[in-house]
Amino acid sequence: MRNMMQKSALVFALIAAGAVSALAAGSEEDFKAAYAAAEAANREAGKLRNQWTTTANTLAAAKKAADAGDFDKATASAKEAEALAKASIFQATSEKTRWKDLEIR
Amino acid sequence: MASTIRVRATSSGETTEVQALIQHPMDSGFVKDSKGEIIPPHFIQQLIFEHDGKNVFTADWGGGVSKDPYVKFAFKGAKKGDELKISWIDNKGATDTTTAKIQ
Amino acid sequence: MSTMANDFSATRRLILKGAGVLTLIGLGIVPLDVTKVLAAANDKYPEEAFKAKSEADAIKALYGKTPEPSDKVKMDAPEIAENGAVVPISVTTTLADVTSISFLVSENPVALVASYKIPAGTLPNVANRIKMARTSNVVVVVEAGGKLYGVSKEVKVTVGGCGG
Amino acid sequence: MKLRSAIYLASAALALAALTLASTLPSGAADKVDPAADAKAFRKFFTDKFPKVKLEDFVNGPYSMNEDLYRQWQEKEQFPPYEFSLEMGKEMFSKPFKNGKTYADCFPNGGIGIRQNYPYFDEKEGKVITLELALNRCREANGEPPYSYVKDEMAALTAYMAFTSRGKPMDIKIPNDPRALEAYEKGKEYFYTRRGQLNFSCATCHVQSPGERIRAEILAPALGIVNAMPIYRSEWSGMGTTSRRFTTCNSQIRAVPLSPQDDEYRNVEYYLSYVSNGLPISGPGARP
Repeated sequence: MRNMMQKSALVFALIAAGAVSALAAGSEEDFKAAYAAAEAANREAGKLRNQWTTTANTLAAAKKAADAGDFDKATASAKEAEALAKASIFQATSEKTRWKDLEIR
Repeated sequence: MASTIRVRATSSGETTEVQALIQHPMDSGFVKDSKGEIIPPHFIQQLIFEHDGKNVFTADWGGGVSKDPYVKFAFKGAKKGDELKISWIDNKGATDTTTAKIQ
Repeated sequence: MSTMANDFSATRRLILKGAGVLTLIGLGIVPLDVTKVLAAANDKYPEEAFKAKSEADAIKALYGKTPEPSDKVKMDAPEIAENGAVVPISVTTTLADVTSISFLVSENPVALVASYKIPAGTLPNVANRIKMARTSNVVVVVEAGGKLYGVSKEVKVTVGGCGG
Repeated sequence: MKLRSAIYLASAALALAALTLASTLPSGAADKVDPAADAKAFRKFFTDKFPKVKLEDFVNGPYSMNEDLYRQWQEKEQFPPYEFSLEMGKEMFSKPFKNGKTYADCFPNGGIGIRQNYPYFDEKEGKVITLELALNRCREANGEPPYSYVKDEMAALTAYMAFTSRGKPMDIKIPNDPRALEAYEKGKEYFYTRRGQLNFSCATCHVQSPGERIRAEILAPALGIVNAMPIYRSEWSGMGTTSRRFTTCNSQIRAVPLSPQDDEYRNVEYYLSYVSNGLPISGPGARP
């Protein structure tokens, strides 16, 4: 009996937390902005011939979440995709010279 | 289309060594394709080698034999120039037969 | 209790059969006919054995008995399979009157992989390539003189990566 | 918020890296491109690292690095899994196009025994021409649709052409043309450049770690790696071309692969083939 009470209390807490985060969640506009920024960064990585598969996967995940109406999750994924794309740009740029360190001479 | 069966049978006097490679998908029925759908079982069940009208080797196979299956064995009583008949049947009833000269 | 009794009598019967064949050879009577008859009776595809999930059930369906270990059966298998899709396994034995050699993989969804009938005049050496779902014991069972012998070896299987 | 700061940090690091590199580079940047010296050093690196492996055995990839694997390979080679592809390639090669011409009409020496000269640098076009590219151009010039670069027909054709060149030493020339040298240098850059989320270059696996296991597979040495193409990979349960190997290597390190026969891939094949000069053609090969 006590156990059950505890469980339901936990469920309540979860619902409450969910509701709060949903209230604080990004709107569709936030998602669109984050997604556009991520796509732009990934395009730049493409120009450098260095896109990551993980960027594409994360972009796809963002889109899927947005289609399901979960803009909170979608925005977070889009931001993550942007960070990945930026990291790939950083990698491509720094490797322009760093590759020589590995060369066998 | 060419035969699905490749055979090399070489005699070293008393014994004849036989190697065969067969073109067959040997789908076990436990593997999923890229769409996540099960590829239905499709494998050779029996492969028979005959020399002079007599079975010299019979293979009973399940889906656990590798794709494009390979088998090697040796038998006595044949000589160079003799013919070896090889035939298989799979779980869908398809068959193929070929003969090879012992080298 | 009753299964034990059955197993026992089955084993006894088979030992007797094996002894019988040996006696025939001993007397110089051509054992060819015996093996031929056995082979003919066995020519049907062993559907049931290839449906069995476990190695023990498959062996039972094939031979109706359990194998005993033998140092006369040599299995050649890799320590680590280069790829589970193609694992070369071969076997040779010095046992006499071999009538059948079977290959099983304990951890495969269907344990029995291949079963070869060896008529008189065919050497008891077979090489083939088999699939392994994961790291597992590979079991080779040899039927010789009506008795069943088995050897087992673990082969490690790993997947994926940028090798090659 | 966290992500933002990570990105700022990254750009700061980039700026810093650029600075340090700028200060250390002059000596490196002034280096002259010297392919012959590169090839010598490349070969020495591998023969020093694997003193027990015979030079001509490097073309057998991971099998030259591990005894257990070598035995499995020997067993497979008794009746190799590329047999069917090879036969198909032979048939395809001699079968005329609709216009009556054949592949033989597109290649020197009728296409037989010439694999070791590919890829070559075409001075008219100013680009590297691989065997796969030449085959599809041959098809298109004769009114036939091109094949996919990665497997099936293309693998069969290149398997047959490699087979007719087996044992011949790789013989790649760099003509006296600055563009050829540039293609070579770009190929080298591609080979050593880290990419993908795993931050791996081709060299990470195939120079620094051959013979070692990555997720349990033994890595092949870069020296002679192209000599075995195309290959039957058990992991693919089928044949794959050089193009397939490049694109799949890229995806494995989480980099989006380029299109087969993009300039980068042609250049890196040119580079890798050149530094493998002198090692025998062993294709078609079989690999785990």
